[in-house]
Amino acid sequence: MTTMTLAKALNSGLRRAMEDDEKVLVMGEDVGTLGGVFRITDGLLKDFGDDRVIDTPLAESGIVGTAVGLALRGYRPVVEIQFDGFVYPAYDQIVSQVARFHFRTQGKVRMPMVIRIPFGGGIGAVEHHSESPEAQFVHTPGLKVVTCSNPADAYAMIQQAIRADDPVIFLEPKRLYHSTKGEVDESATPPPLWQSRVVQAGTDATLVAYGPTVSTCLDAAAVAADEGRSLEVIDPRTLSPLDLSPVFDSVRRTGRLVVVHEAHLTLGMGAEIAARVTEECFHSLEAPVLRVTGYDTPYPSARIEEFYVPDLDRVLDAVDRTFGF
Amino acid sequence: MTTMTLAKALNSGLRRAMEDDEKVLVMGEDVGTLGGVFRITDGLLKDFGDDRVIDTPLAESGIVGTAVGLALRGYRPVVEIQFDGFVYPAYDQIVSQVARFHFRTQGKVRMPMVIRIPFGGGIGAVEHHSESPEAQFVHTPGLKVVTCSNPADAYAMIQQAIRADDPVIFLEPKRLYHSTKGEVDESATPPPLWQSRVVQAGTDATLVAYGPTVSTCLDAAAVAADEGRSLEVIDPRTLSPLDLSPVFDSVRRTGRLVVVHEAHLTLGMGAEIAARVTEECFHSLEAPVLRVTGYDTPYPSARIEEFYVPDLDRVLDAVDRTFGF
Amino acid sequence: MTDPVFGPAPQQATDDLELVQLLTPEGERVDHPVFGREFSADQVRGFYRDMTLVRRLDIEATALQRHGELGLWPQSLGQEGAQIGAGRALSPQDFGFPTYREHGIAWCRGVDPVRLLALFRGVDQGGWDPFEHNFGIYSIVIGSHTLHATGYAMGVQRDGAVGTGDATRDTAVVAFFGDGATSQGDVNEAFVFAASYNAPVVFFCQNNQWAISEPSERQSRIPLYRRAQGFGFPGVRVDGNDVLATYAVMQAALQRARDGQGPTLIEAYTYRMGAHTTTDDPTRYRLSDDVEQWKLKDPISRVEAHLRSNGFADDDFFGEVAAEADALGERMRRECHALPDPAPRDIFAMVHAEQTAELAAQQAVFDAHVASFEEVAR
Amino acid sequence: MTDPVFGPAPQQATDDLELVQLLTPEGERVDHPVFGREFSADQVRGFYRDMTLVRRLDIEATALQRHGELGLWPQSLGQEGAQIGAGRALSPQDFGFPTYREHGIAWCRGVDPVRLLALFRGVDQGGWDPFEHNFGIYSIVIGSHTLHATGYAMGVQRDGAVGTGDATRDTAVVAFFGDGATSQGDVNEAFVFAASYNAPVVFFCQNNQWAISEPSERQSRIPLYRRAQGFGFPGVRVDGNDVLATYAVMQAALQRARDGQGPTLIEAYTYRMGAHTTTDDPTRYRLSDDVEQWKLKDPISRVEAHLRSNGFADDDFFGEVAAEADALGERMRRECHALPDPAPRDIFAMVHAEQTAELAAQQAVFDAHVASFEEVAR
Ligand SMILES: Cc1ncc(C[n+]2csc(CCOP(=O)(O)OP(=O)(O)O)c2C)c(N)n1
Ligand SMILES: Cc1ncc(C[n+]2csc(CCOP(=O)(O)OP(=O)(O)O)c2C)c(N)n1
Ligand SMILES: [Mg+2]
Ligand SMILES: [Mg+2]
Repeated sequence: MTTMTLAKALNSGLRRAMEDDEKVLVMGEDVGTLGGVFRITDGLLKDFGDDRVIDTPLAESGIVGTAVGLALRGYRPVVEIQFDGFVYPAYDQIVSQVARFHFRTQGKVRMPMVIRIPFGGGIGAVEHHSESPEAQFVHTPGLKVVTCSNPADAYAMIQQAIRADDPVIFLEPKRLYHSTKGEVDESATPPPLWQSRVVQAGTDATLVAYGPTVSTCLDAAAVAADEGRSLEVIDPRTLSPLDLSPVFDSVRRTGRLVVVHEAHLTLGMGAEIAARVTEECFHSLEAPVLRVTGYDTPYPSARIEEFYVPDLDRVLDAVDRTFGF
Repeated sequence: MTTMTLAKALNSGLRRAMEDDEKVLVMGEDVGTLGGVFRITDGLLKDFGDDRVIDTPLAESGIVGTAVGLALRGYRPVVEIQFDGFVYPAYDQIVSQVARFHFRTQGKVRMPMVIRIPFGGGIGAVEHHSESPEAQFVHTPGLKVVTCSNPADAYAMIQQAIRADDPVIFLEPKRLYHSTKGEVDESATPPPLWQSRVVQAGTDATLVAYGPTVSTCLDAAAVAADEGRSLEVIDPRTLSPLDLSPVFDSVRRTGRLVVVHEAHLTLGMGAEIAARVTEECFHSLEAPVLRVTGYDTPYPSARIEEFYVPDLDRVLDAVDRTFGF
Repeated sequence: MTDPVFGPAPQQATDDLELVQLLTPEGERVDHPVFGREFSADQVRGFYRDMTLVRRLDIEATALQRHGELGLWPQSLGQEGAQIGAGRALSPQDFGFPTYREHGIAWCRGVDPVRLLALFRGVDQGGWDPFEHNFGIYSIVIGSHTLHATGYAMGVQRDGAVGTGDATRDTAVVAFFGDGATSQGDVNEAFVFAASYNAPVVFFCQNNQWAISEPSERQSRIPLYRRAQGFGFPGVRVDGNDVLATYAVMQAALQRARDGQGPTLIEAYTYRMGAHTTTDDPTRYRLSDDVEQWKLKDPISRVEAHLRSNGFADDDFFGEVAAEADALGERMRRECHALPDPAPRDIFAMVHAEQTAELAAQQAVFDAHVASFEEVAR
Repeated sequence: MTDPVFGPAPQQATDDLELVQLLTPEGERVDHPVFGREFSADQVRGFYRDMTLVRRLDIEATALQRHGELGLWPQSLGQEGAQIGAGRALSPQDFGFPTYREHGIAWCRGVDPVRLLALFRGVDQGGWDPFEHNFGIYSIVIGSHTLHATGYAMGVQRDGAVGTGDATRDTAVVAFFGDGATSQGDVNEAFVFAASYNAPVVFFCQNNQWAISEPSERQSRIPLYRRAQGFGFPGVRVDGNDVLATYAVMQAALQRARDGQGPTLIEAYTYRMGAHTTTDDPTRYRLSDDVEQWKLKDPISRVEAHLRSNGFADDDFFGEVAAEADALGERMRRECHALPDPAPRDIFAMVHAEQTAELAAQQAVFDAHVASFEEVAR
């Protein structure tokens, strides 16, 4: 059991995966000598050499496209996209190539690739550095999409994603990289990658959150508890496929659900979760599923991002509103 | 009043827009001499010259990116993407540039651009020629997204989209191009672009469909009528922003809603419509909003596409199911 | 026009001074200072046979499309010289990444022509096993696969399969693409990566003069092979209708890659004699005169003339090949009709290597829906 | 190493034989057969003043970042020669598309340095009016704006604003980008489009040797200016630390564009003396020795040496410029602190030219939420 930051947990998980399987490669902009702009690949070049830790030219489509070729040759590339907003030049390769090789070849070709993307806001950055692009990937068949919210998950999930034989979009809540510390038990057996977790049990209403908003929801639950309201908090961890059965169970008990994410409201994860939960738990719902999300505007300038990113107040306010129906 | 195909209506609408405003340009692959692979730009090169009808190099990011520059210089580019599946190389330019210039410059820069995309399946094509990429654009703030389902709308909407000062993704249901004919009144005043239309009134359940699935729903409504069930069919026409008030009105009366689209289920338009309608009409709903959509698989091979594209039976089946709750 | 400040203007795309040729359109063998080489009569007969069979394959498929058996067919007519020359230069361990018109390459890689039909019949989306043939499935998004080729070549480097001197081990990778593709960002990024890592990849561009309706001058105002110079690796233009020259140039480029000398761009200068695909109408954008001119440069006739005038082949040989072509055509017709439709329910299982509960559930709903109709039907 | 088949291997990126230079690092004027030209003492003093003020601007902004007033700052330190040389060659009607480090170009286009601070303070996302300055706002997604420049240049062509001979009308467009950017598909597509339409655009690449931690050799193994050859237009490498040479080369390329002669690539060979941005730590990837070497080539010192040794400027002049720089620094500090935060509710109205009911509704919800807190606070 060691206490480490989320960044360090990812770094250790990557290292472990590279030790376990020599076909695992790390590639991206500045991942080598620099160790990545967030230092997630720190030290890997030194220990694994530049055949396995590849500083690439500055071209995201090129990075993902060559990673496809490396996967075809039997490698397991772990691609780093430097910031969420820079994944779009690689979008075509991801949705039309990475996601489809298995389908297109009726399973003759596998595409074991992990695309790591630091995502989300709250770091005071300029444009294109605070995006939450998960919905675009979740809408794309053939991709699996996961996101971690704490160091223990980060450590385990990155290894599980690398071991998976399908392409995985691995979203890392960048504002937690260095601010969140937690216990990591390197010898523990983690739960399956595709499994949700009830982070906190509760009885009055359910919150679903992932990545950076999990801690916001835990804070909200703590405040609500003081006010005598018991909130259950569930982290799906994997966004595609969605393991909603714990959410269904929860909503059948609580009758109220609020989904919280930073991505835009319209066609954000909340829409899908609302649609499915309503379909599944129609008669249990006391109120419609409410969503606390980023607005349908581009992510704003740093000085006002706090008004954009879902916070405790907006979450509690939504919970209140579910009791108003 | 003239009877014309949807393709011809678009062609006439484009011609009209080019006559009305000399800043309007048409650009894309094969739009000039060939008149486009679907002939939507047929004859325009001859009449407007190659300064205004531009055959471009084979590079979608280049097409959209140079269109941004032309818009900055005061032009109103109408870009043709040859097939839905080829819009992704331009995705970065669309979501990070086209969609954001207005926001980023606090309105100092406008981006009056139309990106025309033939979309949807049912034409027996090979991979990448039958995609329904609307959700990706609807999730992107700063874009407006519209789709026509009949010649009259096509004729009017393309002109309205070109006149709009905001970027518009204009989705054309390609399987209707040459198969659907309809009356077009070139002198009529069309309804506002951003307005839904109740295509057929009904009392028992509501169907929402757009683009290629509108006619499927009308067929379903006809069959249902024979069986004594009255279905209301609403075509939102514009997918972003969504004008759902007629849907809310309808659902308050019918209590039942089925959304039909070809795009994948997960985070397709149906998810958003379900979430909003449930929020707005919670106490009126007799059943959860159901979705009849493409599955969460890549679009399949042509020989089995009929099993993938929502058809009459699946729509009627879903309507039945809404009565089972 | 020469710019006084920046030097001579670049030459136009029509300039073909540097076209490598070993066999004239009339079937005469010529020499070339760099790529000149001998071919055995056997080898040339082999090329003739390959080209003739591939042409038949193409004609047959075109006919099948006309009869409604295929949704679409992209003709390789006229490009057999480029494709057989390139395809036959590959070693078994080399790996090729095609676009969608590389029927001749597929032929050389041992892909059954019926598998090509399957794709265009809509029975599958590329049904052969890339690893069985060391040949990727057809790729539709123009240019995207050039990056796959480059990445694969980076893998080859990591496997230590370049520059060992072992002819059965050293491996070259080829990306096949068209003149239109050279405008795509992906293709240029592939050039960047290939040069940066000195990857063992050959970029084989068939400049068939057209990208659907757009002439190759829309993509580049200088000969395309010169693009490579800008990225720091060699480019060469070869007469793509000359199977011998194409073979020789390709062979040299492949060897360069296998030896660890890095990437090469080959521009095979040829002509798309048919339509872009069976849904295209080339009379809308090009003159039949041009097509007539190119007929005179046909890749097969020149080899036939060469074989005949040198007594390398007699009527028996040509008769045998013709018979073989007939048999191939007949088999394609038969087996095309017999291609089974895929099972719709299988699409749910094809998405992932590890099936998800979500998709299994969608499959179950699908099954139930289909069953309900079967019930009704019964 | 020369390849026996494909000719000489391309030269390495370190070769700088073709570097255009008019002023040596020691401040000596040298001639150049093509780009040699005279400069008035006034002009050179102007360059000195510009460079000095821009350096101060940069130092001041860096300090403001250190004091927590800015979220981030990308330093232009060391690149003043390239930027002022290029920026001063522009005519008022020319249009420039910058990346994010072009503070010197912004300066020449009359953008108030405080507006630059606004962006990096997080007060806006690019707050000047591009049309007021004929200068686009900073662009963050590497390479994307090179296509905007090319498209804008296509618009200029359509407006008939090239080749008229009217010096106040003929218009050139410039895309400014870095060595790293040259690997992006967008930049290469911009080259394709610019060449295909012979658009009046100058591609001005500041090769400052680094893309964050990656040396420019990762992007190209030959000098970057040669990339243009592959696309059929001229490329030239200039000493970017030589403001005179940069001005001369840029001037010629702009004139070429305005005259309707099409695109040019300029590689301004320079060095990023600072960190990539204030959050970067360059000691992790480069040697301080290199930095020391480049200090000797400083763009400002050489102009100062030249001015002094030729008696073109005296201590008074240098004193005045220093005072002006102090005043600029002081104003920047003051006005940076005073930059007002944006109103959060305004974001809803900024998305579209024509507001939507949806966003108006979201704004109303937002207002109500904020109001409820104000209520609580009261
Ligand atoms: C990214 C992308 N854009 C557009 C298309 C549509 N398209 C199919 S083939 C083609 C022309 C290709 O020309 P070229 O590369 O010269 O190959 P050729 O067909 O001549 O063999 C186009 C535009 C596509 N397949 N992919
Ligand atoms: C598409 C994209 N990918 C990655 C980044 C992250 N990034 C910011 S600057 C930079 C390096 C740019 O290098 P160069 O083009 O040489 O410009 P310089 O910073 O040296 O001026 C990178 C990788 C980005 N901004 N955009
Ligand atoms: Mg071609
Ligand atoms: Mg740089």
